[in-house]
Amino acid sequence: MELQIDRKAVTRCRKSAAAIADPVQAFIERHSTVSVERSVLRLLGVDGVDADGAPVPNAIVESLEAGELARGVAVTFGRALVKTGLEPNALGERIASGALKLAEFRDVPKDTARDAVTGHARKALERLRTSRDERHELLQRFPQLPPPLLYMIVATGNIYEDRTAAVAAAEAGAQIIAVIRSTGQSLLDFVPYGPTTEGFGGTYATQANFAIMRAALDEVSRRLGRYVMLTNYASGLCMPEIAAMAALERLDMLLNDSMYGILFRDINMKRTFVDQHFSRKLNAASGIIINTGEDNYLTTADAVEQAPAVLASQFINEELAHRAGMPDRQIGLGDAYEIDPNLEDGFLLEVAQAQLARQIFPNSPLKYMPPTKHMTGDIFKGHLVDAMFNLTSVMTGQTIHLCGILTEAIHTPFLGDRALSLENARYIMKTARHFGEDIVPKPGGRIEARANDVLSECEILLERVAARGLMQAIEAGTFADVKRSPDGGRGFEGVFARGTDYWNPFEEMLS
Amino acid sequence: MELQIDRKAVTRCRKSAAAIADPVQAFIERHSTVSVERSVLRLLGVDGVDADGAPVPNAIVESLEAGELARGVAVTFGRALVKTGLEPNALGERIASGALKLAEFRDVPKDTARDAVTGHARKALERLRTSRDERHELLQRFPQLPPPLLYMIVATGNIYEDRTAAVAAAEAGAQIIAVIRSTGQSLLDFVPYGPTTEGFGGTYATQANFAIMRAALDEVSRRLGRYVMLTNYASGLCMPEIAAMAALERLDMLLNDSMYGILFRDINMKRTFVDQHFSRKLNAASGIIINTGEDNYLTTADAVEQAPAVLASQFINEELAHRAGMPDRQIGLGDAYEIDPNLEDGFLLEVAQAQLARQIFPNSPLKYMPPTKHMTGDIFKGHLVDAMFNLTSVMTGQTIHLCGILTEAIHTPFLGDRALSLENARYIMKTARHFGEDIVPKPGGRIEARANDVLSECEILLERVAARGLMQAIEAGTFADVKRSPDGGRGFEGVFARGTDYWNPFEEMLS
Amino acid sequence: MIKPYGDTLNDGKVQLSFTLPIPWSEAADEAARQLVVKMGFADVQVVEGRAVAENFSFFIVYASTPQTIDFESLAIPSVKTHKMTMDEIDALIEERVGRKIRVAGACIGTDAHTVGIDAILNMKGYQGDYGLERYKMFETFNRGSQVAVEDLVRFTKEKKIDALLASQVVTQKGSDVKNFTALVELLEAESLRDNVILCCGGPRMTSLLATELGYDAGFGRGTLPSEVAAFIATRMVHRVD
Amino acid sequence: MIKPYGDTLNDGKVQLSFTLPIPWSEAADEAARQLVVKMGFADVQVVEGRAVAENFSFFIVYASTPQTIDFESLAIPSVKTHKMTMDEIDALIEERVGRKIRVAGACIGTDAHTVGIDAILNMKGYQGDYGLERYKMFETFNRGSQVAVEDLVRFTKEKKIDALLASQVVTQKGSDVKNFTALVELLEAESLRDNVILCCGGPRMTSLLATELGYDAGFGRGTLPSEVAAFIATRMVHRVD
Ligand code: B12
Ligand code: B12
Ligand SMILES: Cc1ncc(COP(=O)(O)O)c(C=O)c1O
Ligand SMILES: Cc1ncc(COP(=O)(O)O)c(C=O)c1O
Repeated sequence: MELQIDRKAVTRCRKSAAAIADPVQAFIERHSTVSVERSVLRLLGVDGVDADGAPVPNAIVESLEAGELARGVAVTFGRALVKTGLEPNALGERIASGALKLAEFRDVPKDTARDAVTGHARKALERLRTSRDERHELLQRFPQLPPPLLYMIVATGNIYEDRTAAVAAAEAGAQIIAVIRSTGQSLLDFVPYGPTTEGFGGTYATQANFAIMRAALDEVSRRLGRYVMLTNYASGLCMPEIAAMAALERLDMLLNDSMYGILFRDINMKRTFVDQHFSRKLNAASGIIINTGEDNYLTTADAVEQAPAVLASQFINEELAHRAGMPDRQIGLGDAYEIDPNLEDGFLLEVAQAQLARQIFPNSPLKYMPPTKHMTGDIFKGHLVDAMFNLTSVMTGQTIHLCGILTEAIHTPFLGDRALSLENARYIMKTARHFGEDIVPKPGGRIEARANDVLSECEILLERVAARGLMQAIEAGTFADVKRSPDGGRGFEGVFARGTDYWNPFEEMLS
Repeated sequence: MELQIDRKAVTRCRKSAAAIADPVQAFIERHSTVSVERSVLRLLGVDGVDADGAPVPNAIVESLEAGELARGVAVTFGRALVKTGLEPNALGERIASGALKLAEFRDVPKDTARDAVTGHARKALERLRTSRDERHELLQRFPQLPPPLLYMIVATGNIYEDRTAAVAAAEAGAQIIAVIRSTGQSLLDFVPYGPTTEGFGGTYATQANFAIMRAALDEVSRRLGRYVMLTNYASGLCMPEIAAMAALERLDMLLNDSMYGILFRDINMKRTFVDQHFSRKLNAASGIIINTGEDNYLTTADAVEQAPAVLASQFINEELAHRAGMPDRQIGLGDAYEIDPNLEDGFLLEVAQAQLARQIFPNSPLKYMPPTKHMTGDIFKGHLVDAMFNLTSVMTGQTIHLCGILTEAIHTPFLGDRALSLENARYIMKTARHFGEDIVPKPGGRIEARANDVLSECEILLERVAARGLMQAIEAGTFADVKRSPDGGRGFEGVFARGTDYWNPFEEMLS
Repeated sequence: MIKPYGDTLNDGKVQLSFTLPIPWSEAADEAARQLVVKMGFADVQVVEGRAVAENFSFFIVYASTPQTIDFESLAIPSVKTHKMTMDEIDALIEERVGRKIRVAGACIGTDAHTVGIDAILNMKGYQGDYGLERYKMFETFNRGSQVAVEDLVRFTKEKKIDALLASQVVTQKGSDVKNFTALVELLEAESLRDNVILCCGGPRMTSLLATELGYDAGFGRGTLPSEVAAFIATRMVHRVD
Repeated sequence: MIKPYGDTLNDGKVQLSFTLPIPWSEAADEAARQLVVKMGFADVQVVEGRAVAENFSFFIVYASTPQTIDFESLAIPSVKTHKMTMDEIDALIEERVGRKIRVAGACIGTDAHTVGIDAILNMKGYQGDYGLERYKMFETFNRGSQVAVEDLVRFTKEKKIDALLASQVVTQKGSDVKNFTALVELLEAESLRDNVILCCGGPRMTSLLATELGYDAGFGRGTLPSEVAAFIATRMVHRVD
């Protein structure tokens, strides 16, 4: 299937996206955040919690004075490493317990400190690379089924129940398992610790939980002879830390968007821009595919109207990801099937939108989200809407396919619901496997016209944003009808200007 | 949607179909059957049952000697009409009760008898035409929704329960109601009488049942503001009689195939050919749309292999219907969605087959049957297969759409099952309403290639049949792997050669 | 007395589906059958049974229930008896109450699903039916999402709210009932309960449940703003009288 | 003891759907809820309720059952315990029976659904598994459809049939059970019951039901010819021994 679209408009959109990214990128390069610094510590090997249950990386970063923080945590921590001769984790624990204070080590020369840190940082990057190579090797040994890759969520709140559910889903055909996070975790300014069994509408993202799930999926991958991927959320106030943890535990994908937190979680935009950049640098290095969150425009407002905003956000996400060094093959741009099922020809509009994204981002793995908003208690109808979504996905060659579930409007999925959902996707994608290849949209027909309308409205939108500046545009409510001020929202206090001697070993090594 | 097909091959197929029909038609014109004669009586107004419960038309025809039968029942019956001065129905009752004997009236001159019969025959045709005009007028006043016309079955065995079910189905969106016949009725050499409440897997087709259902549907048509059609089966040993009854009771469609009874019910082929011709003459006059039974090839054997046979049968049915004076708009040719849902690209094959029929028979209302054979107890999966069937139907512009039911493999439909089925069809046909119009099959792609393969195999098949003769081809097992001999099968004893003075008033008037 | 209807009055036909934590086998089908017999059903047919994972099997069953329900004599409170238009409601309030009714709404607890309460309150409304903000005779305060019960009660007191609307969409582990109960209890503790018309809503809410929880009314899936407006107006008129 | 599994062990979650012969209203939803409560379910949620016709409403419900089943101690006869190939079965018969086994099959009563019994008997078989006609050591007689029980019994006698296979696909109003019972009774009346291995089959058949009806084995949906062949061969060996 191939739409005739205005290629020049696409080029102009990319130009606007670059113009939009320029000032944002300039801002990013002059700033850091507490979460970026905490990720540096985590990568160096600092982990654990203090007596109050606060994570050690938080405790350390909080113990820094403002002036010190502007230099980045690395040098200061390096000084203590040199002086104490401790491993990072042991050192971290001592600092967190109050047994040691970072201020004690001010006299260690900067270069010595840097060298000490650099050694550990190399090891960290080594671990990231090993993990990436391991994934590569596993994918060779246990090849996945061809895309659309069936992506299935688990969300019991208890990591051990999640594990049961995830293994069952993999056995039933899932190729990617997402552990939905406990509600509100994106607003926590720290990452919970250890295995957890009480989440709400989802399970906490913790490094221990990542490891438990990864081990279970590795086991089932071997058993099924196909690699089952794992994904979680690098969103919210701990974006880069989760990216670090995910890299270490060999997650394969992460929800990670440059604007989602701003618009849908009221997280400060400066914080978000800085955090997304560093988290994406890590994702780039660890070979993790990001999934962006454009679906949220569609679930919270009218899906027919929001199509240009979705495309605009895809262009911006792409541009900002490129600037963090991510190759196209790791940029999973979001979209969703959310048009009212009772709209005449709604299916044609969905096909247009999905195919448009496919042609504009030919090398990116698109992430396609299922119907949720218009799902009701009528599971029979819902199953059909999911089928049309599945058909659209296979027709337009989507890559990461979140399976829609017939009980979407009722409860977080039951084990049997997941099986029915996977059966639905497998049936439709097989019976219509090459349908998309075998048809041509009628030139000037409804599908093509819709695609070009969306593209040209997107172009106008991006131009407007470029003219205004992204931060100002968000302030003016250009996206998702939501207005956010540059210094408002959660986590603003954690953003700081870099001092002239700011140093982040990973940033340096990953440039 | 438009396939590039070999138009010359289509012309050649029609030529072969004509060559096939010629000798069959010649045979038909030299013969009549007991059922044809009984329909003459029924049309003249003879009805009711005798003391043993045998229908009066049967009793009369059976009372004729072989020699007399060869002249047709009309003249003989006309003599009695003249002599007794009775109305046909009263006369029939007397004959059936033994109070009168047809042999008593031999001395009435032929022409007088003919005149008497002709008067009643005119009235009968008047009634047929009134009924046709009434349908026409109702369709103007209560226009149907655009096709695909949603066709729904009821099958409780009890005409009063059927009525409840039919009214509910109409309220839920059905546009055509079919009352499934009790199993085995096609093998009865008489039509049961009166309202019936005990059928098996269906409800007896009787004139009283027709009237009860028609009245209920007329009422609901008025209430809903859209005309709800009624259909039944003119198949089996009483084909023309049912066509007569249906015409009188204003049914709108009838299952009526030129070969179904032969192949799938082991009814004698000569009987079938003669009966189908007269029944179709009646259908033509009463404006009833026939539905042919090609779906049976697909349910009883492999659907991928049987596609050419389906097309061949469509050509033969078309040709024979034309010869009975039916216009294209009344020839509802059959097809079905019966390819294994687990076959890769099965959907593409279905689209090819459905679209092929649409293009070859552009003015015929196609009758499209749902998946049945591959339906299982998994109602969730079944609902999806039905959805793909619905999509194919709306994409390829089918006309008469038998709604698939998710519980097909379990039980004759529940009231709630029908509602879900209609909801499925309505949803898919709305969300993808103009999808078929908006796409072009890729030239030389899988769909087009399949369509042309089916067409060329059909051409070969028809040529072979034309060369052999249809009766001989059936004898040799050319269709549906079934072999039937020309003088074998049920109902052969009811076929007779017309005498030189054979007369059938309706045949004459309808030529 | 009525029963489920398959294809004949009172045949009692019901469709069930469920998963059992056992590998599939013929014996698993039989276990499913016996389980449904134990549930009290007759004529149990396991029409589908299959593995959905190594240790889990899924079943689809048709069966007949002997249970009946006396529909006629069910006394079910409904808050949607008579339909009124926006103009009628405004007119009623103007005439009989003589001032604007002050309405506050919120999605309480940790629930952030505001689409439902917004559908009732926002100007735009729901399915072509205008929201309360559009009415001349309502003064509305939409408190948004994740509003703590304490904050909402404080607000009610401060702003002299006449009608309070609480929403809960997340129902997992009974969180909705917990939060709704907390709200009533706090209102009672503050002696505010009798001052307000108290309504709750969400996709799983029913009038009966609302009454049981101590609310004046409860609104479930598909609620239209005008239904809520009519209820508040009518109640308010009663109070004034 | 096990229970249905929704998302947590023993949560007992079951999905139900049914139609009630009443017009839809909020009260109808509540009637549906109470009916499911009467069926013995807890935590009943009517997640969908709507009119499907003027006087009929359709409901979808999720609820928890308190019922459990002791799966471990269920003694369920299975005829499909060990898998054997065609060659193994032929070899077994050749060695241990020493002659061809004579098998007759038919779709009895007024039932004309021959696809199932054909799948077992015809050369071609079912889902890649060859039918009994293909085996060296079976002599098969496929009697086709709508075979009267009397005719089948007469044939059994005449042809000295070793194994008799009866099929019933139509199950409406218990017609399958009626016909199957008639067959056993006639065989007994003719003192032929002990001479044959008697099997029945059809989409709703279970081993347990077959045993209750007095058959040696029953085969349900998805049966493969080799499973039937293995059963007959093994039984025949027992007889001979
Ligand atoms: C949109 C949506 C979201 C959006 C919400 C955006 C927003 N601003 O509201 C986002 C993406 C943020 C979201 C997040 C989550 N969601 Co959510 N979400 C949905 C979804 C798809 C639609 C809900 C909706 O908008 N319905 C439309 C409105 C109009 O209907 P309604 O709420 O029923 O309201 C009507 C009536 O109920 C009534 N009404 C409602 N409230 C009130 C109040 C009063 C006083 C009155 C009179 C009437 C009334 O009037 C309304 C109009 O008729 C549903 C699935 C679905 N299709 O239902 C899941 C769903 C509700 N979400 C769910 C979950 C679990 C979550 C998360 C916990 C997931 C996670 N771990 O991240 C988070 C939780 C966030 C939180 N803290 O609450 C579950 C809840 C499961 C359960 N039964 O407990 C659902 C059912 C999905 C699922 N199957 O898992 N979600
Ligand atoms: C094809 C079909 C027909 C064809 C049959 C052609 C033929 N030569 O068999 C035709 C079109 C003629 C037909 C007619 C009718 N049918 Co029909 N038909 C079906 C259909 C679509 C498929 C059945 C099938 O072939 N299944 C495939 C085979 C391989 O599966 P199976 O039979 O279960 O067999 C397997 C096992 O059960 C087992 N097995 C079966 N028998 C035996 C015996 C032994 C000894 C052993 C060991 C194993 C065994 O092994 C087989 C292989 O695994 C079903 C719906 C469906 N999808 O199931 C309706 C269905 C069976 N039919 C039905 C009905 C009502 C009828 C009619 C009464 C309709 C009518 N009023 O005209 C007539 C009745 C004709 C009659 N006198 O019996 C109903 C039965 C309802 C019920 N539960 O009672 C069904 C369920 C459809 C429905 N929902 O209404 N039908
Ligand atoms: C990019 C992104 N991050 C995170 C989430 C999950 O939400 P929360 O912010 O509550 O973790 C979503 C949900 O759609 C998302 O799209
Ligand atoms: C043309 C035709 N007539 C009749 C029937 C119904 O079957 P019976 O012959 O049992 O009435 C069918 C069933 O598919 C059919 O296609």
